[in-house]
Amino acid sequence: MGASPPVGDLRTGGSAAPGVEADVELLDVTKRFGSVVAVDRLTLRIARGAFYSLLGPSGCGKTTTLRMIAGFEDPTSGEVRIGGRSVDGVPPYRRNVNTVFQHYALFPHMDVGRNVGYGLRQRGITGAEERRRVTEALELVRLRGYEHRRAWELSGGQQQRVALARALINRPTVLLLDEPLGALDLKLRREMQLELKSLQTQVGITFVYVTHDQEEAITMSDRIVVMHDGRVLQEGSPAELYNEPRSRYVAGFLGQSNFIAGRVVEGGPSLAIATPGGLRVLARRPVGLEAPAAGAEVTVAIRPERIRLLGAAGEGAAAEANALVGRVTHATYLGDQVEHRVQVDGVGEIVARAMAPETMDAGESATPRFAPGDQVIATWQRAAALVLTE
Amino acid sequence: MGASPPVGDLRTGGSAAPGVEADVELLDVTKRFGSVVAVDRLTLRIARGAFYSLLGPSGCGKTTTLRMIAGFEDPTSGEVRIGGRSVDGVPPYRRNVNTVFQHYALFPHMDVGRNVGYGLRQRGITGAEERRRVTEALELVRLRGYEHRRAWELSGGQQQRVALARALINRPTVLLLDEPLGALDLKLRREMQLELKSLQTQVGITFVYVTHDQEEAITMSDRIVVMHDGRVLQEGSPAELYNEPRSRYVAGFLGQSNFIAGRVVEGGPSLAIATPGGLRVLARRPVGLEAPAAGAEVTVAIRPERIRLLGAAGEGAAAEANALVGRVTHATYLGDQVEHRVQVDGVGEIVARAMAPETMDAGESATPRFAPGDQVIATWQRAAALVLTE
Amino acid sequence: MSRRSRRPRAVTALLLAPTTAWYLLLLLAPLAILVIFSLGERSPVGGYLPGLSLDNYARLPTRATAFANTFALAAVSTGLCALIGYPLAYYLATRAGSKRTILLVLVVLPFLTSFLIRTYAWFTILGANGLPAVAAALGVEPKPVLLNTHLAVFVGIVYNYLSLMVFPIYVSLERLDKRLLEASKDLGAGRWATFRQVTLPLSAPGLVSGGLLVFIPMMGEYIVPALLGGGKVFFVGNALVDLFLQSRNWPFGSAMAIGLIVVVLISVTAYLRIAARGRVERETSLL
Amino acid sequence: MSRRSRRPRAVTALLLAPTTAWYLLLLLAPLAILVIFSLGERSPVGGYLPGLSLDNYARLPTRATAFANTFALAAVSTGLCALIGYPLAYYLATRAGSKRTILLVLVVLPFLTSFLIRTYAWFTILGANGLPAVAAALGVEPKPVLLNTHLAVFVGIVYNYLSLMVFPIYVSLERLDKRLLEASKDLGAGRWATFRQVTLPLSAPGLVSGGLLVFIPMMGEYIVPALLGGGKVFFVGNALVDLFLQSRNWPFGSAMAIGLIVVVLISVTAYLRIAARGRVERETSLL
Amino acid sequence: APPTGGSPTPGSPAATTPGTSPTTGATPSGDWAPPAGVSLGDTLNLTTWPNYHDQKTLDKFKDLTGVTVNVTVEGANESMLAKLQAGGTGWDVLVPTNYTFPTYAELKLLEPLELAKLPHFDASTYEKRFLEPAYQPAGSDKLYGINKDWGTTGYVINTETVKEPMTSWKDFWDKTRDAYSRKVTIHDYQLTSIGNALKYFGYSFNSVEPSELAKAEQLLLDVKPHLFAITSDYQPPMRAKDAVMAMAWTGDAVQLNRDIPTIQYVIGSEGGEIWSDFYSVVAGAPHREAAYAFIDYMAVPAVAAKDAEFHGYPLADSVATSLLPESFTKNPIIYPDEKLLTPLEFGAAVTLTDENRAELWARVKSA
Ligand SMILES: Nc1ncnc2c1ncn2[C@@H]1O[C@H](COP(=O)(O)OP(=O)(O)OP(=O)(O)O)[C@@H](O)[C@H]1O
Ligand SMILES: Nc1ncnc2c1ncn2[C@@H]1O[C@H](COP(=O)(O)OP(=O)(O)OP(=O)(O)O)[C@@H](O)[C@H]1O
Ligand SMILES: [Mg+2]
Ligand SMILES: [Mg+2]
Repeated sequence: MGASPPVGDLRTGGSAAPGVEADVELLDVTKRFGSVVAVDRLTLRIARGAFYSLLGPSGCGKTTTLRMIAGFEDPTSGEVRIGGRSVDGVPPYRRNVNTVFQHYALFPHMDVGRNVGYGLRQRGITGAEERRRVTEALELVRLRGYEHRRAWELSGGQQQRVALARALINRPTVLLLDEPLGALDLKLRREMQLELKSLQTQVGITFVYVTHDQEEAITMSDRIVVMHDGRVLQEGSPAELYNEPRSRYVAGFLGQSNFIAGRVVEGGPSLAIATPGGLRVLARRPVGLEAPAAGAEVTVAIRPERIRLLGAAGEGAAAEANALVGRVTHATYLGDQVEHRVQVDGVGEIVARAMAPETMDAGESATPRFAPGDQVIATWQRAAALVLTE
Repeated sequence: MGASPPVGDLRTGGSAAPGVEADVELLDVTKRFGSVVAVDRLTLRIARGAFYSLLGPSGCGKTTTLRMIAGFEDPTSGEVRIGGRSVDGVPPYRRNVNTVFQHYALFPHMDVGRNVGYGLRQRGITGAEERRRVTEALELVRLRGYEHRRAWELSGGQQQRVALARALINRPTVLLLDEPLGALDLKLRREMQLELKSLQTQVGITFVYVTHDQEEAITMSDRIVVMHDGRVLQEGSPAELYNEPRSRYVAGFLGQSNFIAGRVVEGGPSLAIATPGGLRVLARRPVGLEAPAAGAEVTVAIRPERIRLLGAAGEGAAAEANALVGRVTHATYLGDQVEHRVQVDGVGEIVARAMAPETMDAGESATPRFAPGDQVIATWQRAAALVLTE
Repeated sequence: MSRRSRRPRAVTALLLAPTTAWYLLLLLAPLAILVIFSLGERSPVGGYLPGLSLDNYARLPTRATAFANTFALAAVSTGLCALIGYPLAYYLATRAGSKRTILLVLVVLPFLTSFLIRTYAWFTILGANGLPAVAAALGVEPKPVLLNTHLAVFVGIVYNYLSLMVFPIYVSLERLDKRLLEASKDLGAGRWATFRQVTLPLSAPGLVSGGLLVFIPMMGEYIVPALLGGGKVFFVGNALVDLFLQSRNWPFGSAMAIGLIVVVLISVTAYLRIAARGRVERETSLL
Repeated sequence: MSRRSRRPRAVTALLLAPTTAWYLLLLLAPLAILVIFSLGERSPVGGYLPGLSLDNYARLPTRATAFANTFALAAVSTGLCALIGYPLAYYLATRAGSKRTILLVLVVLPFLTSFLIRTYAWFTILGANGLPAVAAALGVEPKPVLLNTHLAVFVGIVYNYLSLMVFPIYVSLERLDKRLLEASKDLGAGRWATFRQVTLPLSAPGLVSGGLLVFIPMMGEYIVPALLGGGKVFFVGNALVDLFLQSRNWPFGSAMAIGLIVVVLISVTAYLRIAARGRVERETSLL
Repeated sequence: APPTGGSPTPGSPAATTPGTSPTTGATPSGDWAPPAGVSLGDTLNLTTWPNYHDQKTLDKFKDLTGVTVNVTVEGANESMLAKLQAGGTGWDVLVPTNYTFPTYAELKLLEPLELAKLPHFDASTYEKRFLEPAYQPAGSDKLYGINKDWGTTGYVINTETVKEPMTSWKDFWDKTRDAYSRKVTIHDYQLTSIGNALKYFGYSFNSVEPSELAKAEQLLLDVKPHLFAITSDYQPPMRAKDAVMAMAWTGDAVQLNRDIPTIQYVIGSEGGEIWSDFYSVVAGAPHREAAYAFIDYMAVPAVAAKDAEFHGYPLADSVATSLLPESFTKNPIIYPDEKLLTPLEFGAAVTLTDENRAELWARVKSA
């Protein structure tokens, strides 16, 4: 059942196959700043009304990509299309696109109310109507009553929310959000996430979303693209990316993974890998990738939460495959979870995660708690172990 | 065993009891901006070398607190002490305190190298020595080779790392960090967390840390204080705050909680609460708080990860207490976890979390997966249910 | 910061002490003299006899026209300089390094050649043998008269005052945060809208400073209109020269000077108030 | 932004077209005249005879002292104004609303009273019956002489030029991001260090602009030193007046004017280059 | 020298004259030698009008005495007066105009000349009317200055355009209102502009008679719209032919005529202004002896004559005049014939500073 689509994956594909109506397209776009290549031959197709997230390490080109869509940067080469038409040379104010800037860019000479109403006024919506909508937008971001504050009289998170309200109020067809909730506490962020999601689905706005909060990306996105050095590494639904990463980098970037290097000893659909330490690991290939030939050097990736630790007592398990004997080095408390680090000879450190022990009834044996020094057996099922070649 | 200290809780107390050597103290400090009360009679004692985190909703006064410690704001009333001496009137440059600003504040007229070396040059460290240390600091934040970039040629996360390096390089006795990793991706953030932690423990710097990343706060801090509206709600070790929240707000702010309103029917150590819906709930009081008398209106808080869902089949469980029958409304995929929302008549929505099902062997019954519409029984053990009166 | 605003830093104060003293002397000494004179009376041989009467002020209305003309000239000229100076400053601020340098110098250059030479150059250019002759040669009929026209006067004034307007505006535009302009455009404001709602208000300090630098000296100006305009229009400046250099009526002259200062103070403060209120209204939400 | 820097926006260009034309006329027309004159020769009765020789330029060295004096005066005066003007501007920039307004006006006020009256006021103050008399009365022995001293000259110059320096600096300080000053102090830089390393470089555009506004006109200045300094020192300005108005040797006068312009262009560009390089060095890491 | 109200700088162009000495040859000193037995020091501060002295004359003086003459140029009698009143000028010799003596004397800013120190000055050879104003109080024998030169105020016409004969102020004011409308300038100086308007009606140049002034005012208001400019700086428009007729002082007339021969000088037959400049010793002069030596030197006819060839103004000393070349003495602009001079009047201080005239002038300019 491992490969069966998880519950979360009940979403409409947000990425448009060539031909299918795409709202925003970047075709083979490159952006250079002098010698720096910020975006490198990037191609994205974002379907109308999709919630599309850009993930990637700091400096990989996310903001630059958004700036090219908004029209603040011209691609050095390649083409940006919005609503099917090329927008080369179309100034930002003629694109029905709004941006929540990573650096907020609030107008210092206007108070919060005027900042939020700015977009409306440009479209001739003023007076009572403007006031009504501004109040509405500020309520949405939990800042009702802050109309008369100046930007520099606000806390970081409050400024960010003003920037958010200022963009949302315009109900554009495309909304670019550059870490729009980054400065908010978890509680508020959750509320905002729900607000954004409902807005997006109700009004049918296309969201292009940059975030560093993985749970946020995974729970909210229809599609996620993982970028690196200005290039696309992998694109797909959150579940695909999480369950079927196609490269070490993606497996390690989105969530954590344990990596075990080895050589393929049994090819075919159900692979067997031998580690240098002489251990035998059963694993599978990510969906859609053909298996490597026997003898190929590969890496096996296993999510920490898919690794179960058994007391050395349970020798029964030791026999079966996918079981590594090791010694606990750290046991760290993560609030709702406990993380164990286990040193396994010939493999290295293995990280395992489980719900905090208090959730388990005394009676049960599942995932007992171990202290540093305990000898344990780390085991997982084949479906949890992915064979990666990149 | 529920109340027994969790693994994570093996830390030295970071908060100094009165009398004990405190490095930074705020005594009954209030800060007003016109009519706005940013910080309200706040008292904190931060022990030398502690990793002390400020948590709280946006706008609760975290930055203002740091600014008063750094010396950019004078308290409207109350006293700030550093190293035991009052710093009233001591200018920022005479306090051996450095800050990583929420807004970076990089010098636009200097390149990255000069920015990072600024603090050193003030102390007469220039030339080769400055160069060496700057390179070192930039390596620490993974920006080696960016010496000659200008601030506006950097991505958001890169700017944040420059700000971090600029403060770290000075090895101050007290370091104030205002969401120093907020703009970094998870992977890089984890690396930085380790770097910071080791630096803090090796060099023995006192960290006063503001973050919105709960896992970050919980894993790194010796002590955490939860603020709200400029006031202290609760202060303690991460585990204390997570396992023994003393108010609804803290229970809901740090991690999630299910709240069930009710009336105490059995007082004493092991409490029983009756819900309006006529259900009976067994629960305990947070450590260190005396139990409310019978008849008191209270709230029971239960962590989602401590709630187990059983198929309606397991009627056996239905009999025992702390078991609510309900119907699944959502099942959401969170990467390593699955979240179920269950509608329970007379109680409302209950949220339950478990590791993503793939971790379970086919053979096991523990936490099966349910689809929306399934009837389930939500159950937990008494130790997991806290009775809160605030 | 709060501290600074609460009590000026010791150092600033220290730095300032001499400056302030020095400046107050520079500024107030002459003013004081004027006030004293203005209360005295004219001695038979001209000049000043100590006294304490307001008669001289009572006589000011006889020079009402002069005041009116002066004010009109100053106001129009300031507007004109702003109109021409702002685009120029904007252009400078958006140029790159060395090119900008050259341009900056070009803007001040007219200041270099002494006033006299400038004016004579203008005589030659605008005089009957200058441009008009050229025009006539090109068959323009009738031969246009340029000298002693409003055009001539304003050419001269712009030439003499433009750079005072350009530089403060240039400085205020130079550090303008481009990201705010992006935000404005992102929100659908075209170039003009962005200019009106963001660039202009944010460069207001420059515009105001430039305005003061042009308006106030213009209130004392009379030579340019005299030389290029034919001196048939009476300005406070002329009146003052007549009083000090011809009828040698220092007390009345001083009274007029004071009157001028008062007019300036009133109009400028009024202007700044309005500008400020205007800005506040623009910037503050109606909610 | 990239786009703007790549090709100036159509609108800007449009806006600029008339200004530029207008301004080029204003600026270049007189220059052209000068150049033409400078190549001609003096008619026996004075004035200008068409010609095409460089003799007039060859004769320039005969006025070397004048150039030297002028340059020295301009340089020192500019420095002086900067020294006095910066703290003043800083003070203004850190004041609040209406108070600031008043101060701003006060700074320009001296510009108002016409040059003549200012100068007379100064005579009255510095003359033997003015301050010196006061000083003597207070028992200062010997009775100090103020008129026709360097002091007098610089008092006059500061009085006439200070506001040109103050305003651009004020504008550049006005929008300075206070958070950068906090950052600097946070990193252990005292007030002076912060001023030197952050405030000053960030207000450089204002300082440079102010410098140009003072230095360049000063290069043409000669009246203030003549009136308050007793006119014993010879400046290019005097030389020009003599040549144009007295010996009426327009060609040589024009050659000198051109020479002056060249000197200014060279010194200013040199200065800006140095300033710029200095800044780049300061700002760029040595790594 | 004529005062210049509206002029932008000291060094008024209105007072300028041809810049180079027309004749060459050694500068004479007559038989002058420095007074024996007095030390003159080495400097002398001379405050005078622009371009009013031949540098050769001053150099010669230095040769003879070792005294360097520092020349300070002023543009108006009023500014000289103002500065002397302020004190501390360090001036020694001043070149004031006739009408200022009452004021200077009253304020004791000049000293009565010690004639014993001026052996070369012989009052008898000077035309009386020119010397008179320097005796203060009037009629007394206290002499405050000796004549340097003198001049007149008339008007220049460019005969290229102005064909018909022009002889009177009547012609001037009438033609201004028809034939040459918008091509005429008058002084920005009430003394001469009002004075010459009074002449239209045959009143005194110095009249302060309200009824007479009223008529003059009416005339000026009537004329104003027809003027090209009200300016004391009328050389440029005359040269550029923007103006064809301009109220003018001798010096400018000479110069304009020299450069543009078609420009002629007219002295109104009704009269008008005559003026004269003097050498005086400033009270409390720091170099008093040198001052007297210099004035005595300038009193030597040969020296004065030589100097006159440079500055181009007529002399009051008949001996000196006799030493001047024909070209100079026969120039009708410089030496108009006697019958034109007789009706001319000296402008009086009271006239210049008269309240009513000042107000009148303000009203005219405000119109
Ligand atoms: N200069 C100011 N004038 C008026 N109010 C201010 C000023 N600075 C801060 N405040 C208010 O004080 C409160 C606390 O601000 P502070 O920046 O400390 O919050 P914070 O805890 O840092 O929030 P965040 O997590 O969003 O950064 C906020 O409500 C803010 O609006
Ligand atoms: N104006 C510029 N000049 C030179 N390099 C630039 C410029 N702007 C961005 N870069 C570089 O381009 C790369 C991509 O920048 P970008 O801002 O798109 O990154 P990002 O994905 O938004 O990173 P972050 O998550 O940290 O915001 C970075 O390496 C950055 O240094
Ligand atoms: Mg970014
Ligand atoms: Mg904050």
